[in-house]
Formats: sequence, structure tokens, C-alpha cells
Amino acid sequence: MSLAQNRPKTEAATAGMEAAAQDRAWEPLIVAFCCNWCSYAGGDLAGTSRMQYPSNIKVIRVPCSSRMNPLFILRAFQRGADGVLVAGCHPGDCHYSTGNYLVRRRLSAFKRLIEFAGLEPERFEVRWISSSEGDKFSEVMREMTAAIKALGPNGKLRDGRWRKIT
Amino acid sequence: MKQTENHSRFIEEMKERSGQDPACCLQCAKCSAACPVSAVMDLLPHQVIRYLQLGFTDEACKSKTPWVCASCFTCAARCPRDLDLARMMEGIRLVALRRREGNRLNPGELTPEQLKQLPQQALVSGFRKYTK
Amino acid sequence: MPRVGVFICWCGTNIAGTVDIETVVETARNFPGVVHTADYRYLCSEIGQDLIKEAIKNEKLEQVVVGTCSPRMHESTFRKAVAEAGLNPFLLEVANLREHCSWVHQDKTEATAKAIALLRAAAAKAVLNAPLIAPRLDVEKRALVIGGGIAGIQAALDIAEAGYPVDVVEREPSIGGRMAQLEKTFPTLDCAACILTPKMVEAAQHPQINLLTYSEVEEVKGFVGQFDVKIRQKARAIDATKCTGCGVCYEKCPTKTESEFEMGLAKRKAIYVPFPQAVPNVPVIDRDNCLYFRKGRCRICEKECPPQAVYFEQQDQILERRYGAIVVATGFDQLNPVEYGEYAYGQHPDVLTSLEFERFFNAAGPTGGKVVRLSDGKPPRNVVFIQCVGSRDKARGMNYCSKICCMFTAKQAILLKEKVPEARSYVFYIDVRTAGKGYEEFQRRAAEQYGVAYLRGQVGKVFPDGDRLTVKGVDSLSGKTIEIQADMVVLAAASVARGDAAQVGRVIGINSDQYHFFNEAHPKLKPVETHTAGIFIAGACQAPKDIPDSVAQASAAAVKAVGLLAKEKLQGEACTARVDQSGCSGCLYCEAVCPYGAISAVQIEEHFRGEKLTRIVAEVNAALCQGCGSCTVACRSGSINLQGYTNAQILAEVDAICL
Amino acid sequence: MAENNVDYSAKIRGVVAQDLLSGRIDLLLGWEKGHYWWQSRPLFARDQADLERLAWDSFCAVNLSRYLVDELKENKKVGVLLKGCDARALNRLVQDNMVPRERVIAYGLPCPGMLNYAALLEAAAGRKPDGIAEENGQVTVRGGGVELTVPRDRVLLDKCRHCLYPNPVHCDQLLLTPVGERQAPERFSAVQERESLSSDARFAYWEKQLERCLRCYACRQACPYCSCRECFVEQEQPRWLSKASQPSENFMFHLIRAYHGAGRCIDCGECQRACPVGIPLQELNRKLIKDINELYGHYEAGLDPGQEPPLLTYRPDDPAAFSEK
Amino acid sequence: MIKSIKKEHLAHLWERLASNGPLYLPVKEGPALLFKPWREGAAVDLETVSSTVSPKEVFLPRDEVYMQFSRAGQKLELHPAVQEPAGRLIAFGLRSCDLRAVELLDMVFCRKEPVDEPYAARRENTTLVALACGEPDPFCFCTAFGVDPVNAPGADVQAWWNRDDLVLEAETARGEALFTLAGELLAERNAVDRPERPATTDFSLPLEGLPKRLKERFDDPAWGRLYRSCIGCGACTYVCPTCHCFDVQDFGHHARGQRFRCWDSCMYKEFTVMAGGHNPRLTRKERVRQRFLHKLQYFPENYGVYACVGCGRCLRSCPVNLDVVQAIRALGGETVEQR
Repeated sequence: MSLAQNRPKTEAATAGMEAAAQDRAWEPLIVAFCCNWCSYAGGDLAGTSRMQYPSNIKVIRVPCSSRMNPLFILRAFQRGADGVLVAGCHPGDCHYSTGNYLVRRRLSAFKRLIEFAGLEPERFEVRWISSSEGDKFSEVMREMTAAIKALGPNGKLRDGRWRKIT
Repeated sequence: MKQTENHSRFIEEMKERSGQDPACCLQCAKCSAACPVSAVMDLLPHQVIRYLQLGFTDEACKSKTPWVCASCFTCAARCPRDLDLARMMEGIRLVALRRREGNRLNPGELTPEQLKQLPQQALVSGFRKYTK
Repeated sequence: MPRVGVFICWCGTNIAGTVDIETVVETARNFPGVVHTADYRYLCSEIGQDLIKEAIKNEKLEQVVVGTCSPRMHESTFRKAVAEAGLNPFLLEVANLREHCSWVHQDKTEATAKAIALLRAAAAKAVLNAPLIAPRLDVEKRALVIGGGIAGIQAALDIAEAGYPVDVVEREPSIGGRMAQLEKTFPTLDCAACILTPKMVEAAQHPQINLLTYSEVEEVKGFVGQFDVKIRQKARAIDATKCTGCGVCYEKCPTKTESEFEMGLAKRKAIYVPFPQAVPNVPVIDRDNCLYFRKGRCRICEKECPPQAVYFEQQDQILERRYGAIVVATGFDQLNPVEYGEYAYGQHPDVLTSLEFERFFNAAGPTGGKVVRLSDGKPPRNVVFIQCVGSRDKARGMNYCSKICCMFTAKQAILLKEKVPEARSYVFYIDVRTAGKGYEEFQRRAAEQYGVAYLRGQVGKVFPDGDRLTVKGVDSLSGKTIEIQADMVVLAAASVARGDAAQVGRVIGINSDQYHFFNEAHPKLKPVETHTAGIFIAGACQAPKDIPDSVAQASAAAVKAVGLLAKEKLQGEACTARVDQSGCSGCLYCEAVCPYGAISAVQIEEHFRGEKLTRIVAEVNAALCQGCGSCTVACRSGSINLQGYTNAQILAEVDAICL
Repeated sequence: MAENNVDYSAKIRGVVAQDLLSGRIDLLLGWEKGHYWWQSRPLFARDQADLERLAWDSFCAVNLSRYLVDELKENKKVGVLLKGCDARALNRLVQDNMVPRERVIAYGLPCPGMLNYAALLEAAAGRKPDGIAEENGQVTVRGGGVELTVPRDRVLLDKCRHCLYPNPVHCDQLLLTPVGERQAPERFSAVQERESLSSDARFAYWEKQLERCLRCYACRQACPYCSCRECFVEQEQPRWLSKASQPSENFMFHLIRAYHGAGRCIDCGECQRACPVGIPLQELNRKLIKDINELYGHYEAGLDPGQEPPLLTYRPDDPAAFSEK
Repeated sequence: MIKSIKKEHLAHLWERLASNGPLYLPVKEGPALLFKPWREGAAVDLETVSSTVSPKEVFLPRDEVYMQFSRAGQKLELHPAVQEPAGRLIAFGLRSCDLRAVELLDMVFCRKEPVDEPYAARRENTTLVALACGEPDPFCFCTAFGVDPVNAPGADVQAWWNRDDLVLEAETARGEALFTLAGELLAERNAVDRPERPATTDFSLPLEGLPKRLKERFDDPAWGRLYRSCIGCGACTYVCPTCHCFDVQDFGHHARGQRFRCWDSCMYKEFTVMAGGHNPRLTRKERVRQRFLHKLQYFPENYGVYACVGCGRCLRSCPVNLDVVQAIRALGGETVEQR
């Protein structure tokens, strides 16, 4: 919370803070986009191996990390996500052979851009998680949740109207 | 031969000082095969490591080997597991020195003749090697 | 709003144990479009599926959402069920309530809340689902085997026997590979040639098998069922149709050079066949050494050749062919231990690698089958074998065990005893690994009956000592340092991937591990498949292997290939990209990022102020598209979209999750 | 510009007149004066009389190459006057298949940088300037009977301050003599300044800037890389964002607009010049140029149409802006 | 009633006036001058003649919500929008041209049925303070449209500068209410002559009989020349004080959302796209013509007055210097310009 207080009192930012204020036990919302072949499967493995991780993370399945349009990421932040994760196969292992190589360039550029716009680096992450890395999957989920909890709720890039209608 | 109760603390400390983990050793003994001073050792280098693996730290320290090791790094160069035995021996020495009071070498013990004959460097490295 | 049905699976207690099914169902009832909800103990069961089918009919459902285990588990099951009820199979969405929820969370309220969110997202996506039809693709009924070693030969024979034509591409002038270099094979000690040669001949004569020796694969395009491959057939400078294999040419050839087959221990001619039993038995002119090619004079072979088969002007041929399946069996190399200075390899003629040593036993080998020291031609008395030269060598980034060394060393020690009864063998080892039928017995025989001395320890240094070699080692068990006066030292150098494996992998389109051995699709369940559908791997190109394993894997790969070729049609990808030409500005960035060349430019006509204008737009070949969606991001105007994962659908999921 | 009393407009007119009248081109895209001496507007010249109005001076900021997209629908062959940035803009459009290069005759005009009226007003210190004269790098502002001389750099348009390529590339014909290479300007200074701020400070800064965005899309319409037939902004299915003037929607628009220029933006600054409320849009574009150059090797969009844009290609050993562990 | 206040005391006045409801006045934001609710530290600028964007957004916000909707199962429910009650507004420092523009907007939104409720409400609650112009901007040509730069009919308060004094004259009850609110901050003052009427740029526009001529020239090829330089942005329409087109869109998702209206521009090709994709105004030519004809022909035909007030904002803001003056000159004269 303390972090949230230091934030500029913008309409959007305060929206996030109020939301937090109203609900003492604020829990971050993290949207994770996982490629079907590696990371989503890694998530399945984490499941079959019963590796516990916070329920803050909700996964959306995409065929390949190269399907990740930066617009999806901004949309998530607009709609109140406190963090966004994109996960794909390790470079070289892409099911579509080159997808994640392109992603590395696309999302590196984009990550720096939204950080330039004022978003904290921790709020948008990209990770390579293979289908055999159930442990890494759950570890990343834990790390990210912890990092975002430390940051507090996100108001930046957030659409003030969303809370009003939901 | 039995494990000394604080052997694990000894090994942890040694690992910290040398940055080497005995557990990585395959006991292929290539170090011993390559060691130029193995002849004057009571334990071969790989045996010292073996003792550490088993937690027999007293034996490892009592052994002459860590003290006669010339730190020539042949073992390190040969080791297929990328372990630096010379450092490990250094680690053992350091820990050992800090454990039992008193140095293994103090200036008083040296005769004037020795002091004359021995080159400065030898003295310096000697003290570095055998004293706290 | 389409009519949506939501079905929740308890999965026994797997889901129901941590997720409050009742609450989930209650909430789902109010999702937009939902007209029917149900839950069942095991939705994937016969009864569970009927539950869905009935509802589709009775409630006139247009979209189905199931909250079950991972879609990677049962999506296809439920798609089938939905299809049987008369709906398009792609009007189904799966919410992963087990692997991604109930199994990874304990708190019931949290898990229930998340389950609802995931289900809401699935429902939001579902209402935007559109019926999709997967294209049906042709299968070219021909297989390509890359590599003509024992694995390649076996795979080719099995595929051919199943009735499909096979092309075998071998880089060397003859098939046979590593096995052809071996004298005997463990643990039976039967002669390698005796069991390999018949297979080579069989392959050569098989009506369904077409050997492309002295050839290399240059390009692989296309996809499963339709790989378009470019093969370079290097010019032998011999007209194979005329050549009778009489061998006059290489008898007469004046130029000698080192024989690759003999590991450089013997000479061959500039025009040569690698070894007597070569298949095909057609010589090759090695242009780097042939006088004519180097200096423009000589042509003796041409003059001497009875059938006039020598043909200097012959050029490389590029063969372009389509294949339904590919088996990769490119084999392995033995590490060159020259960087291990302590073993004096390359510094002393009597320090050899095991593959070199193997040739000493061969009657046609450099020494005519006699085991003698290269230095003085005398038979050795003491021979020291050193194991794990390069293998298990973390320091040099080679962490793996080469698997076959323990066995071939035992074999060579035995053979040595048979050839030179007075000879004594010492084996320095770290561990002796002899897992395999009859292997342990074989190794023990070497130690017990043939008196091979096994010393658990490594060699620190080998140095010349007069006309012998002093081997300074250790027996770690006795804790004694040991010095042996050896006449020969044999290094069990590690088995490594071919030097150009990574590059070859790139050409073929399969990836490899950190040691450049090709990766299997799954270490346990897909040992011969690769991540690229329709490409299979066999033999030592996947990892060090002995002959039985290579042959077994080859047959396995062959069966996979045959199974594929036997298909009438292949089911293509249904979730493919599609272009909205009205929005497409024809920048073709999508084409640039498509890994499958599935996107191309087409010219369309449109009317502007009564005039006909033509412009370029992108077009997707649904048969080629594999549905990665990379193009949809390269397209700034969103004019190219991925069916089944449309922009609208993913946004709907995001919104739903953020509610 | 009438520097050293040479009438360059006449010179240019002379050259292009031949092509236009000989029918080599059906249309010439140039500039003519607007209501005031500090205004220029595009000229669409079809005959000699039109050409008479052609005027090349220090206010020809408008990038003409974008007009090619539409004009080539109605004309077989079009001639166009191009400054350094405009020439790279043409390459951009050619690379994106928006303009068939073979139907364009590009006349290059080495450009000393265009002037900014607002800056001139300041230079005139309160008086209304009624004209300027230029001589070797100096601008003399006449106003209210007084004359004030300032260095040219001080009164340049923002977009011209950091121009790296004042001389047009890949032109069919270079009119006038090339201007001297300008010493490497620190075009990323503003970006670096921003980078040095805290996340919150940066966000506050951009929120303040983007708050006044009217969503008039002048930036987009003026931009040579915004060449889409249909912009994501207006798409109905899906609705990426609405016209609502909400802070988050403005962020969405400007971040994505900039991102769509990643590896494509030629840094001509037309977006910023066109913006009626003066949002520093070039900062966003330059941030991307800077990062992509740092991460994936130097690339200057529009210089060489043959070169693959950095986001359409990759190297297996590329670095990443996120942890790859 | 006439009062005045010293320039240096204005800050106090702003604070006072902003105490019971938003006080809109021209504030410097970067290089732009915008009408914004006054906030502590706002850079108020009463010198610059015309704001970058017109003050129309005081009454016609860039977006406002109409209603909300929600969906459960197959049924859709509509709810009235939660409207924040339109409190008292003060719009301070509008120029005569802006005032004329407000009058034009009134004609459209609330002078005749159907009345636009949200607009009418804001208008009803707003006190308008007009500020006489001193030195006009080179772009100003309001006089051409009969606007008096120093006298703004329809204002509740007319203000003008008298050296360092800002003089205010209440014209209406609302105006006097404002004086009461300002209280002691405003000093009593005897009548002071209004300032001289400055001469704005005279583009000598042929406004006499213009609508009729334009009507005849709807298909004149001159349009085909005029539009070409337009790049199709909406800058002119958004800075314009009389442009008032809006679009109706939805925000939210399929389960819940709101319907709102927001500024739109006839310069956008999407403006007239119909379901099914047909677009009656196919190219920029039709759109440019529409905009100018709306101001110079259709509006006069419907309301008997030009929908251009000569504020010059489009002259300033158009990235390619295409503006209404150019249009009038090209097509409005006795004869059509041949170039």
C-alpha cells in the first residue's frame, strides 16, 4: 500500500488505490498468456505434480507466444490487471520453430516502451517455460505474485470506467 | 573412523572458502595420478576428498596431504569434473588453522641459517600457507 | 446471443474436492448466452458425454463450454462428442479447472473464485466461436532416410518392406557407416561385416529402395506429408551405369592419399572405393587429390577403364523430390582426443583412439589384421586402455556418458588377447557400465578369462620412455599410484555428435541438445519423433548408442514413418490464419514472419470512382498454415486474424478474467 | 529559400517544368505559399500555370510523399519534391508496398531544416515579424521596423533539430547542391532525460502530455509509417479502443501507434509537427528506435528499402529486455 | 454593474470562483492553450487571443455516458446512466467568437425540439464570462463574420482589460450572482469605456450570397482541386468552436457496459460508413466539401447564419494549411478560382 500512496494522484491511479483501500485484503490480479505447447503444458505439469502457487494468476491459452499482440497486454492493464505475464517455449524449441525468436524482439521493445510510459518493470514479464518445467512454472507464478504484491495495486494505464460498470 | 559431529560445519566453511564442492567428485583419481608430490603424501588427493565426502573431516585434517600440496594446479587442470583441488586443499588448511589454535609455523622455530637460506618469497608464502 | 451450454466436471474429487461445484454452476447460469448448465462426476465418461449430447439436442445449444481437466487432455474427446451431437467440433471451449486450478490451489474459496473466472473467460470466448473445418492434406507416399549407416539401412529396409519407396541419402561414396569400420561386435563377437554386408546388399537390391550415395540434403521445405527436399548428388566423375566395379582404375591411379575409412592409418588412391565391400561398388574421384583435377594432366584411369566409365566432366546434380516422411540417421563421430595433451595422443604413434585400434584387427585393415605397434611393427606386450576420454568431462562441457566405451574396450581387450596371447591389457576406468543383455557377462569374461586388469582410477600422464610409453595412473581402490610400461595406449574417446549436426538440424528443421545430438519429441513417450511432425530420428545422431539400440530405434522410426505414409489423408490444422482483404494494405509483413511460407501476395481488382484498380493483398494457404498466429501480430491493421484464437476472442477472455 | 539572393524556386521550376510539360510525369507534388509568408501548403501542379506558384523556402515542412498513395490512383506517373526526411518516407512507403516506386519520379531537395513560426515570434521579441531574410546559417527577422538576427538552429522546427539525413536518399534526380553533413545531434537526449526519471514520474509526465490528446489523429494521418488502409483505432470487430477521451484510451492509442512504428519509424517528426496540441510524440518513437538499435543492432528505417525491418527478423542469440533464465 | 480587479489579484478570484463548481478558463498546457477547470497552480493565460481548442467542451464534453446495460443468460437489461449532477459552472475568458459559437450550438441543441438534455443542463448551469480582445491574432478574421471582438452578446459578464485592471460588467442576473460570489475581491468601479474595436485580418471574403453560389457549385471541379492537400485528420473539426458532430459507442464487454457519446469528425472516412461497408462519402473530396458546405451553406439554410465565426483556429491547426478561408476564396467568389 505504501507504494501506492507515493503514486501520483491521477484519476486512474487513485482508482487502483481506492479499490485497494475498500478491500483490506487486496489481492493482485495477474493475467498470464501461455503458449499451448510449452508453457501451458508446463502449467499442466505443475498441476499433475500438485505444485501449489497463488491463485492470483489466471492463464489464457494462446497457440504460440508469437500470437501475443501488445494490445492484449495493454487491454489487460486497462481492465485492472496488476500484472501481465507472457510465457513461451525456450528459444530454439518453439513448436513453430521461430515464433519465440520474433517474440523476444517484439516484446523486448514493447516492455521497454511501457516502462518508458511509467509502468513498473515488474508488472510486465516474459518468461520461457518448457513443458517439462512444471517447477519453473509454479516458481514464476509465485515470484511474480510476490513482486506485484510488493508493488501494490496498479492504477497506471487503467481505464477508470471499468470499475464503474463492473 | 567416525564422523566428527561438526563435520558438516567444517565442510560448509571449506566449501565457502574454496568455492569447491567435494560432492562433485567422481573419485576417478585422475588428480592423484597427475599429482607431482603424491609420493610424499600419506593420503592421495582423491582420498582426502573421499574423506570429506564421507564426513571424516578429522582424518582429512590430520593427513599431511593438504599441507604438502604445492598448489601447482595440475590436479585442477586434469580434473574432468572441473574441481579445483588446489583451492580445496587451501580451504582445508584455512579452516583447520582457524580451528585448532596456534599456527603450524612460527618465526621462532626458524633457525637463522634457514632464514638466511630461504628466499623471501618462500617465507612469505610459507607464512601465508601455515599461519592464521 | 448464441445459446450456450456450460458443463462442469467434478473429476471425482480432483476438481470437486477444492472447487465448490454448486457455486460455480450457479454463477455460470448468469453468464451471457447461457441457457443450460449441468455438472457430472466424470464428464469424460460415456454417460458424461451423453449428458452433453442430449443437452445440445434438447436445449438447441449453439456453443458448448466444459469446465474439466486440461484441454491438452480431453479437448479432442469433447470435440468428438459435440460433433456426434451435430455441432461443429470447434464450437466447444474448455476451461482448465483441474491442472490450472483445483490441483494447484488448496483454499476452497480461492479455487472456486478462480474456477469461475476461468469458466467465464471460456464462455466469453465460446460465444465468439465459429465453425471451423480442418483441411485434409495429401500424403506423398515416399520416405526419405538421411544417413546410410546401420540405422539408416534398417529403417530403409523396414519402410521398403512395408511397401513404400524409400530414398537413402548417404554423404560417403558407400553406405555402411561406422559399423562397416568395425571388426567384431559385442557381446557376441560376431564379425561386423558378416552381419552388415548382407543388409547393405539387400538395401541396394531392394526394388523399393533407391540409394543416393555421395549425396547430401541441401534444403527441406514443406510439412508433414509433403516435404519438398533438395538433394545434391556430388559428381563421382564416374558413369555409374557403365562402371563394372572391376577396380582397374584404382590399381593404376598414381596418386595416394590418406584413407578416411582407415582413420588415416592407411593410404588410398585419388580414385577409390572406401572399402572392398563398398555398396555401390563404384569408385569416386577425389578432386582435391586427383592429378588431372589439380594439374590438368594424367587421365590414366580414363585410359585404363575397360568400360570407359570415367567421366571427368560430370557435374553435381540437384535432385528435387517430395517425401511424406523423413527418417534422420546421420550417426556420430569419435572425439579427437588431441586436446588431452596428458595422453600424448598425436605426439606418439602408439597412442590410438579405439576406432583406430579397431582397424588393427581387420584383415583388410592397415596392418592386414596384425596388432603391432606403428612405431616399430612389433606386437605389443602391455596395452593400456583409458576410459572416459572426454566422456563425463564436465570441465570440457561434456557431462554425458558415451555408453558404448566400456563394452567396446572389453571387446578389444579380448580380441587383443586372441591375436597376441602374450599381451597384457590394463583398463583404467571410473565406472564400468555394462547394462544390456549379455553385457555384464561379457565384461566379466574379459576380466576373468582373458585376464584383463581393471584399475579403478584415471591416468594422469602418458609419456614416451625409450621406445615404450610410461602410463602414470592410480588405483583408487588400493589408493596406490601405478606406473605401467605400455607398448600401446588406447583411448576410449567420447562419442560425439557429427561436427555439422547443428547445421544439418537447421536445414532439416529439427532442434538439438547442448551436445548437438538431435532432440526427440519426448524423452520417454516419443523417443523417435521430433518436434517437427513427419520427421523421425534413429541411431547415434540422437545420443550415443550401440548397434542393437540403433537398429531397434531405426525400426521404431520406420514404423512411425510407415504409419504416416499409410494414411489416406492427413488432418490439417483447423485454426488457421485468414486475411480480410478489405483491410489488408498489402505490406506483406505477415509473409515475412510466417515460418511455413503459407502467406503469399495476390493481386485483386477493385473499383474506385468507376475505374478498375488493382492492388496487392496477402493470402493464406490453409494447407500450409500451422496456426501459430505470428502474422496476426505483424499485421498492424489486424486484417489477418487467427481462427479459433481471434483478436476478438482473446480480448473477450481478457475482459472476462478482469471482471 | 532566397538565401544569397538565388531564386531556388525558379531553378526547381525550370527542371520539373520539362518533365511535366513533356508528359514524363502527369502531376508534380510541390509546395506553394499559404495565406502568410510563414505558411506553405502542398501544390498539385499539372501545368505551367500551376508551376508558377511553386515555392521552395524555409517553410516547406509538409511531407509530400504520403500524397503519392492516393495520387497514383488517378495518375500514371507522379513527380514529387522530397526533402531528406520525405525521401526516407518514400522508401518507407515503397517498402510497405504502398507506392510503386517505378511510377514515381523523386526530385531530391537537400534541406537545411525548416523554420518554426512560433520560434520566430519569440525571436522577434514581441513584435509581429513581417518577413525574414537568410544568410549563411543566420536568420534575420524583420518586424515593426526592427531587424533581429538569430542563428538558424534556434528557430528550426523541432522535427528538424536532430535531422541526421538532410540530403535525400535514392532520388531519381537531385536538385540543388547537397547541404553539408550536420554534426551528429543528440536526438535521444530527451528520451534519456525521461529514462532517468522514476516510473511514477514518467507516468505523471506522459499522463499530463497525453491528457490533452484530441484524438484528431493528425499524427497518424501525417505519418509515413501509418499507411494502413484501416487503423486498429477505428476497427469495430474487435473494438480495440473507443474514441472516448479517457486517459487509458489515449495511452493505448499512442503506445500502440508508436509500437507499430517500431523498426519502421523514419523519425521525420511529422506526427509531432502535425499535433495541434503539441504532444512530444517523437519521444515515444525515438525511445523505440534507441532500444531496438541498442538491442538488435543499428537500423535506420527508410535508408535502404532492401534492408529487413528489425522486428521482422531475428538472430538466435538475440538479447532480451527480460530475464531468460 | 461594473467592477474590476487588479491583475495580480486574479489568483484569489479564481480560487473564490472555483469554490462552488468548476471554473473553466484558458490554461496553458505545454504549447497548447485549453479551457480547463481551474486547479491550484494552473497556468491561466488571458492574454493569448484564442485558445488552441475552442471552449465548446464546457458544454459538449469529449465524451459522456447515455446509459448502461447488462446481460444475463439470454436477457438484456438497460439502466439509466449514473449522471453526476451538473453543478454550477463558470466559463471564464471566452472571446466574442466563442460566444457566437455557443449561440450556434444552442440553436442546434436546445433552441428547438428535440432538446439535448445533457447539453441543455450544462448550458443552463453555466455562467459565461466574455473577454474583449486586444491585439488580434494574425489568424483572426471574426469581423468578416460580423463578430465584435470587444463586445460579446449573450455573455453573462463582459470583461475587458484596462491597463492592469480586469474590468467586468455584469449583463445578466447570472453575472451578478458571480459578482456576489466574488464578493470583496471585486472593487466597485464607475463605468469605463469599452476598449477600441481592433481590426482583425480582413481576408475580404465574398460572404454576400455565398450559400446560393456554393449550392450551384456543388459539383464544381474546383472541389476536386481544393481537397487534395487534406490528409484526413480531424484537427480542424476538433479545434473548431462550432463543429458539434458526435458518435455513439459502447464501452465494456458482452456482459456489462455503458453507451456513451463522444466527439466525432466528418473528416474521418469512418464517419459515414454504413453497416455493410458502403460509404456515401467515399473520398476526402466529399468529406472536405461536406465540412465547408455545412458551415457555409447548409447551416445558413437551416438556421440563417454562417457556422463559421472567424476564430481562425483551423488556419492555425491544420497541418497542411488547408482552411475555410481557402475554401471560400476558391469556390465562393463571383467566379470559381481556376486553380
